[in-house]
Amino acid sequence: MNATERYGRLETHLRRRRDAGRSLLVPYVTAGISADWTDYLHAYADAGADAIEVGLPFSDPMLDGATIQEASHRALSSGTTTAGVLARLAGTPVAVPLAVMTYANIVFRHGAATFCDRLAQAGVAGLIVPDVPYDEVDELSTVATAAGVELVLLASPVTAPTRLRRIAERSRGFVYGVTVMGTTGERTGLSDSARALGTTLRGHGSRPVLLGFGISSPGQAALAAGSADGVVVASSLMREVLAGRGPREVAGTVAALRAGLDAG
Amino acid sequence: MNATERYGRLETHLRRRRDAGRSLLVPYVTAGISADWTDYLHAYADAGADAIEVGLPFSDPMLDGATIQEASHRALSSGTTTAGVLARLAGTPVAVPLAVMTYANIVFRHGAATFCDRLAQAGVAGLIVPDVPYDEVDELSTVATAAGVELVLLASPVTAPTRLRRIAERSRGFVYGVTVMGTTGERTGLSDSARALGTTLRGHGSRPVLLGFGISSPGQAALAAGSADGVVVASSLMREVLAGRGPREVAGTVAALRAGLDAG
Amino acid sequence: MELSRPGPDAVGTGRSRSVMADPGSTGRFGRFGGRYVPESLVPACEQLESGFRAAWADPAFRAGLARTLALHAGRPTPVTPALRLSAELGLTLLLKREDLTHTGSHKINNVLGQAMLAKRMGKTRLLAETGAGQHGVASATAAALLGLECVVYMGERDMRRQELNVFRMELLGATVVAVRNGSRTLKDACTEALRGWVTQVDEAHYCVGSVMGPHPYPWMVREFQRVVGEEARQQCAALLPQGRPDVVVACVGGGSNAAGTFAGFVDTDARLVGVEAAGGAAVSRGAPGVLHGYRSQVLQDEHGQILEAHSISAGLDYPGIGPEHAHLADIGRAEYPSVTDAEVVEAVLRLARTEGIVPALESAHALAWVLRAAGTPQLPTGCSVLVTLSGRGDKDGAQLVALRRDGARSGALRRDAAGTPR
Amino acid sequence: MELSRPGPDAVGTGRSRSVMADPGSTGRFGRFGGRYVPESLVPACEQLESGFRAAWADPAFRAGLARTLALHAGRPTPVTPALRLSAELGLTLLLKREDLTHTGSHKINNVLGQAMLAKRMGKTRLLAETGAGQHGVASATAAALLGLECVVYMGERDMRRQELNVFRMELLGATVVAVRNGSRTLKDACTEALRGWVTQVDEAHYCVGSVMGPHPYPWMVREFQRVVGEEARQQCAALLPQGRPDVVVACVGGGSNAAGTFAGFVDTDARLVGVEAAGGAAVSRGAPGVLHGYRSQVLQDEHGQILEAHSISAGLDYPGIGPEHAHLADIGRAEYPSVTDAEVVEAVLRLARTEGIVPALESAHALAWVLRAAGTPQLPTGCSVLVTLSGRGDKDGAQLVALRRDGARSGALRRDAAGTPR
Ligand SMILES: Cc1ncc(COP(=O)(O)O)c(C=O)c1O
Ligand SMILES: Cc1ncc(COP(=O)(O)O)c(C=O)c1O
Repeated sequence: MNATERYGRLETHLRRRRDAGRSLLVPYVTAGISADWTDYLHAYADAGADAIEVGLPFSDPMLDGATIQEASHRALSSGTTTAGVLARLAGTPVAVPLAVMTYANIVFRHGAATFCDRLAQAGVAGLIVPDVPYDEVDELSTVATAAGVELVLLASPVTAPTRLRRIAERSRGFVYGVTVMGTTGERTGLSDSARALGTTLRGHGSRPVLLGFGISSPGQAALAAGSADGVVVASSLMREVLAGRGPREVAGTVAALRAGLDAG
Repeated sequence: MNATERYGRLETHLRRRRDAGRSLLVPYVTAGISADWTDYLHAYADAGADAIEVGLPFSDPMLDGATIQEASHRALSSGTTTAGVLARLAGTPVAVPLAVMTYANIVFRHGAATFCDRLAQAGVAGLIVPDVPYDEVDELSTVATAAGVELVLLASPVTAPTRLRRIAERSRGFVYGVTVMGTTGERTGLSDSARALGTTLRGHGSRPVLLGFGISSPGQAALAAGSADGVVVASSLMREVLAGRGPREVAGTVAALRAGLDAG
Repeated sequence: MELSRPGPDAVGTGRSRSVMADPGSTGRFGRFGGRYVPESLVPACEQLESGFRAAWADPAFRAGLARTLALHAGRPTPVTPALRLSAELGLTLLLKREDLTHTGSHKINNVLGQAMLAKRMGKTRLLAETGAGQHGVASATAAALLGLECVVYMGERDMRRQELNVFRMELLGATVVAVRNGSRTLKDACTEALRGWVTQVDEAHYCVGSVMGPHPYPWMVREFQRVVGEEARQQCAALLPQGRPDVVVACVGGGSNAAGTFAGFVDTDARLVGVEAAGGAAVSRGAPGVLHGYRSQVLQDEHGQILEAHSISAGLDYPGIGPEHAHLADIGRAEYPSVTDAEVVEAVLRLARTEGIVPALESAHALAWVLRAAGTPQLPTGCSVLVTLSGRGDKDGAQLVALRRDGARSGALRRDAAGTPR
Repeated sequence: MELSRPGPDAVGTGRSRSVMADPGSTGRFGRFGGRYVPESLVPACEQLESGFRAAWADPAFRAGLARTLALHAGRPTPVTPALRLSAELGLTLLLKREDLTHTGSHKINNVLGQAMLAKRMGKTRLLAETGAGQHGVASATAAALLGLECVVYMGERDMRRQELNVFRMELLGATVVAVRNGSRTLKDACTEALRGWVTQVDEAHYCVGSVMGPHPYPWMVREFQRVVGEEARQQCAALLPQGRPDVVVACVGGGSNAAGTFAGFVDTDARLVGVEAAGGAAVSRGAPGVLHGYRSQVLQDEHGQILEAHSISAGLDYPGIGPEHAHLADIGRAEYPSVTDAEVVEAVLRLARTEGIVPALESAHALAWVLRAAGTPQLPTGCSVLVTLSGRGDKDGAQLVALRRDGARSGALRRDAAGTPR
C-alpha cells in the first residue's frame, strides 16, 4: 500500500460503519503506559471499537486533564519515545484504523513531514494535534496529506459558525467535536452546547462527527451519539488502566460503551 | 550643716590633701552592685582613697565600657534605684567625700534641682554627669550650686584650648581629665595626649586635676599623677567586684594603687 | 479635636515661619534638643554642624545630592491617589510613596545626604546603628556607592531576628558589629555606636538614622528628609482642587519621615498628625528626658531608667522621639496619637487589597490611624488626607507569616480569610 | 564578534523599521510565534488581539496606563550611571533601574497594561502563572488595584521554595492554586494556567508574564514593556555624549524585559545582547519547537519532550524564549550568550559593593556578561553599555544565605569574604 492508496482509510472505514447505522466508538490508550500496551489495541478492537486513538505522550499535555497527564507522565518515565511507539505499532497490525493523538512539539521536533511519514510507515491512519488550531494547520495538513495521514481537526463549543464550517470541511478521517470548555477528563451529563456542536458539524457535510472530552458512561455515550456519529472515550478508560486493570478488563468497559451506543 | 556650709567640701578636702604633697586617689564603685556595696566605701576610705566616685546606675551608660555596663546592669537587675541608693548613703557616713557619677536622664527625671537637693541630703558632695558637656551645663550647674553640690566637669584630649580653660574654671570639686578617646575600661600605658591634658588643665588654676578612664595599675596611676594631681580608678576595681571579690579584697587593690601613687 | 477647615486664603499664611526652622547653634526646639554628649564628642558635633551648614549653603552640594537622589535613589517618588480606599472611606486619600525609593524606605534620603557630607568632610568610614536593619542597609548602600567603609552596630537579638538584613549589609560590603549589651536591641546599638564614634571621630562619621541624637542631627536629618514634604506639597498642589491636603499623616519612630513630611506643610494650615506605636508612644506615654545625646520625650520608668519600646514594627521600637516632634506637640502644631499592633495588621491588609500596595508595618501605623479616624470628627467625610508611606512591606513578610502561624495577634491574617477581598 | 562602531549618522538609520513591528494577524516573527492553542481558546485569543489593538490605538487608554505607571508604579525609572564600576571596567556603564518600580521588577509594566485591558474588555478575573512568584505578586497587585479577582497558578515545589511570595499574593487578596503536575514548577504552572483559562474564558483574562504564549501575547507584552526601552533611549540621549549606548544588554527568561529594552533601540545601531542562564539557554541549546501556544526555540530532548531549565534564578528557569527573540537571533539583530550561576553570584556582589545596588539574580545575568566581556573585543575599553536591571535582589536573600551556608556554588559569598570591599 503506498501513501495514496492508504489515504482516506480512517474516514472510509468510519463512514462505512456509520452508514451501516452504527454509532461509532473510538476508545483511547496512551502508548507506552505499560509493557503490554498494544494488547489494549487488540482488546479494544475486539470489544467493538471502530477506530482507536493512540496517545503519543508529551511532557506538557496542555489539553489533558489529570488522568491523561498522569498516564503520559508514567509512559514517559518508563522510557517511551515516539520512535519506539511507532516501531511497535509497525509490528502490530490492528483490526481497526489507528489515529495518533499528540502535541505540536512532538510533531515538529524533526519536521512535520518526517513525522507524518513515520506515522504512515507505522501504519497509522490518522493524526490529531489539539494545539494546532485551524489557522496554523496549513503546513501540517499539506505534509500529512502527502504522507497519506488523515489530519483530524477539532472544533469547540465556542468556535464561530463560519469557522466550524471550514473546520468540518478541512478535517480528514472525522471531525472531532470537543464537548466541553476544559481539558479531557470524566464529567457527568452532556451539555446543550455539546449537542448543538454535534448537530452543527453534521450539518456541514457527511464526514463522520465524533464527540469527545468528558464522555465516560455508556449512557452519556448514547446521549452524545444522538447528536453526532459517535464518541471518543479516553479518561475513564485510562483511569482503569492506571489502576492496573489489564487489556481484557478494560475491554469490558469498552464493550459496555459499545452496548450503550448500540442500545441508544 | 546647711547647703552653704557644706558647699566646697569635696574640693577643700582634695586641695588640702594635694597641697600636703599627696597624689590623689579616687576609686569607684557602682551603687547597688551587691547587698553590701556600702562596705566598699568604708574599705576604700580605709585603704587610702581621698574621695570616692559612686556610680548611680543607668540603663544606657553611653560613656562606659563593658565592665561598668555589666555592673550597672547587675545593679539595676537587682532593683537598685536612685532613691534607694541615696537613702542608703544618707545612713552611711563615710570618712572621705563622695561624688556621684550618673547620666543626664537620671538627673533630669524629676528635675535637676530636686535631684541635687536629694544628693545633698544624702551627704553627697560632688556630681559627675558625663553626658552634660560644657555647653549644656548652665541649668545643672546653677541648681547644683544652690543645693550645695559640687559639679565636676570633664575634659577630653580633643577639647579645644579655650574650652579647656573654661571647663577648668567652671568645674567644682576637681577637674576630671578623660585620658582616652573612648569609654571607661582598662588600658595599658598612658598616652602623651593624656599627660598633656593633665598639664594643660593644671595650668588653668589651682583646682585639683584628676585623670581617669583606663587607669588600672599602680604604675599607670603613678605615671598619671606625674602630670596631674591624681587619678580616678574604676573598671579594674569593678572587674574584681564583678568577679565576687569582697570589700576587703578589693580594698587591697586600692591600697596597692595608694602605694604606687605614694612611691611615684 | 475638631478638624480645622480653613478657607483657602489661610494656606501658607496663618503659621509662623519660624516653626521647623534652623535651631541655631544650641540645637534647641523649645525645651527639647541640645547636645548631651561627652566632651570627647563635642568637637566632632561642632565640626559636623559647621560642615553641614557649609554644605547646605552650597548650591553645588545640594545639586549633587539632588542628582544622586534622582539618578540613583529614584526621586521624585509619586503621590498616588488611593482611589478604591478613598471611595471606601469617603475621603480623598493620597499616598506619598517612599516605598518606591532605592532600598525601600525614606531612610535613603538621609543616608545619601550624610554620606555625601561625610565624604566632603574627608571622612572615610560611616558608622550606623540599626534595629530591624533598614537604616543599616541604607547606610551600607550609601557607603558602597561613595566608596566609604561602613560599620553597622546591631543588637545581637535583632541580628538573630533579621538574618536577611545582616546578610544584605554584608553583601554591600559593610561590617556588622553585634551589640551584646543591655536589651541587645536598637537602643543598645545606638549607645554602642556613640561609644564607637568616640574612638574614631577623626576618620568616621556617625550616620544617625532618624531625627534624633545630638545637635546638629535632628535638624540635619530633617533637612535631608525635607525633600519628602516638598515634593509632596508640589504634587498635592497638582492633584487636589484645594491645592493642599486637610490633614498630613506620617508614622513616628524617631520621627524622620514625619519630620521631612511635616517640613513641607508646616507653614500651611494642614493638620499634622504623627502616629506612634502604642508600645512606643514617647509623646503620650513618655516623660522629658535625655537619651542618646538629646533631650526629648522618652519612655522611662519613675527612676529614670529607659524602657524598651514594644511594637510589631522594629522601626518604631524606639523609646525616644525626635526633639522637634516633642516641641511640635508642646506648641500644639502637631498631634501624636498612637495605634495598636492589631490595627496596624488590619491596615496592611486593607491597603494591600484595595490598592495593591503592601506597606511597611511602620508606615501602616499612619494608615491605621486614618482607618480609625475616617468618618469621625477627626477626619470628616470629604476631607483630603496625605499619608506618607515611609517604606515597603517586603521586609515584614517573614514576621507576618509567623504571626499567621501563631494566629496570635490578628484573625485577619488567617489563611482562610486571606483569599477573600475585604 | 567585534563591537560595531558606527559613525554618528548611523544612529536610527541602518536598521529596517519593520523589525520589532506589529506582527499582524498571524503573530509571526519570521518562522516563530503564531497561535498554537486548542480551538476552545482561539476565540479568546482573537478577542484579546482585537481588544488590544483597539486599546493600543486609543489615546485615552494609553494615557490612562501611562498615568497609572507614573502615579502608582513609579515611572519613569532612572538610568543610573554606575560610576565606580564603570571606572573599574574601563567603560561607561548605565543601568536602567526597573528594580525601583512598584513590586520591584519590570513585571509591573506588563501586568498593569494587561489588567487595565482586561477591565476594559469586561473581564472580572485575572489568571496568572508564576515561578518564583514575581509575576504572581505583580498580577495580584494589579488585580487589587483595579478591583479584579486574581488566581495564580504555581508549582507545588515552587510554593514550598517561595513561601513568602505565596503569602504576599494572599495578602493582596489573590488565590494561589498549587500545581501538582509534571515537575511542579513554572512550566507546569503555565500549562495549568492555560488549562484553567479554557474553562473560564468568558470572565477571565490570562495575564501572561513574559513575551511568550499565543499571539497576541508576545507582541502585546513587548508593547507593554516598550516603555522601558523608550524611557532608556531618551535618558541615554541626555547622559551620553554620543547620544546612545554602543551596546544594550538585558537578561532573558521569557524575554520581556529584554524585548521592552530592545524595542527602544532596535532602530539604532546599538548592539543588542540578551543574556540567558547557562542552564536555560533556549537560543544556543534549544531547538525549534512549540510550547505554551507559540513556536520558538525550546529546550527539549531529541524526542521532543520539554526539558526543565536549571538556573540559580527562578525567573530564568524556563525552557522557552519569546518567539521574537528567536527571530532576532535568526536574523542576527541580537545575540544571546549565556552565563553561569557562579558568574551571576559574582556579579551580584560586584554591583552591591561598587554601586550599592543588589540586583535580582535574573538581572545579574546581564551584568555578569558585561563583567566577562569588558575589555575584550566584545566590549572594548571606552565603549558605552546600557544594562537593564530588571529587578531588585531582595527576593533572593534567603537563597543567597542558603548558598553561603552550603558554600557550594561560590566562594565569593563566604562570610570572611563578605566584609572586605572588592
Ligand atoms: C519603613 C520605615 N518607616 C519608618 C521608620 C521609622 O523611622 P522614622 O520615624 O525616623 O521615620 C522606619 C525605621 O526603621 C522604617 O524602616
Ligand atoms: C527580576 C526579573 N528579571 C527577569 C525575569 C525574566 O523575565 P523576562 O525574561 O520576561 O524579562 C524575571 C522573571 O520572573 C524577573 O523576576
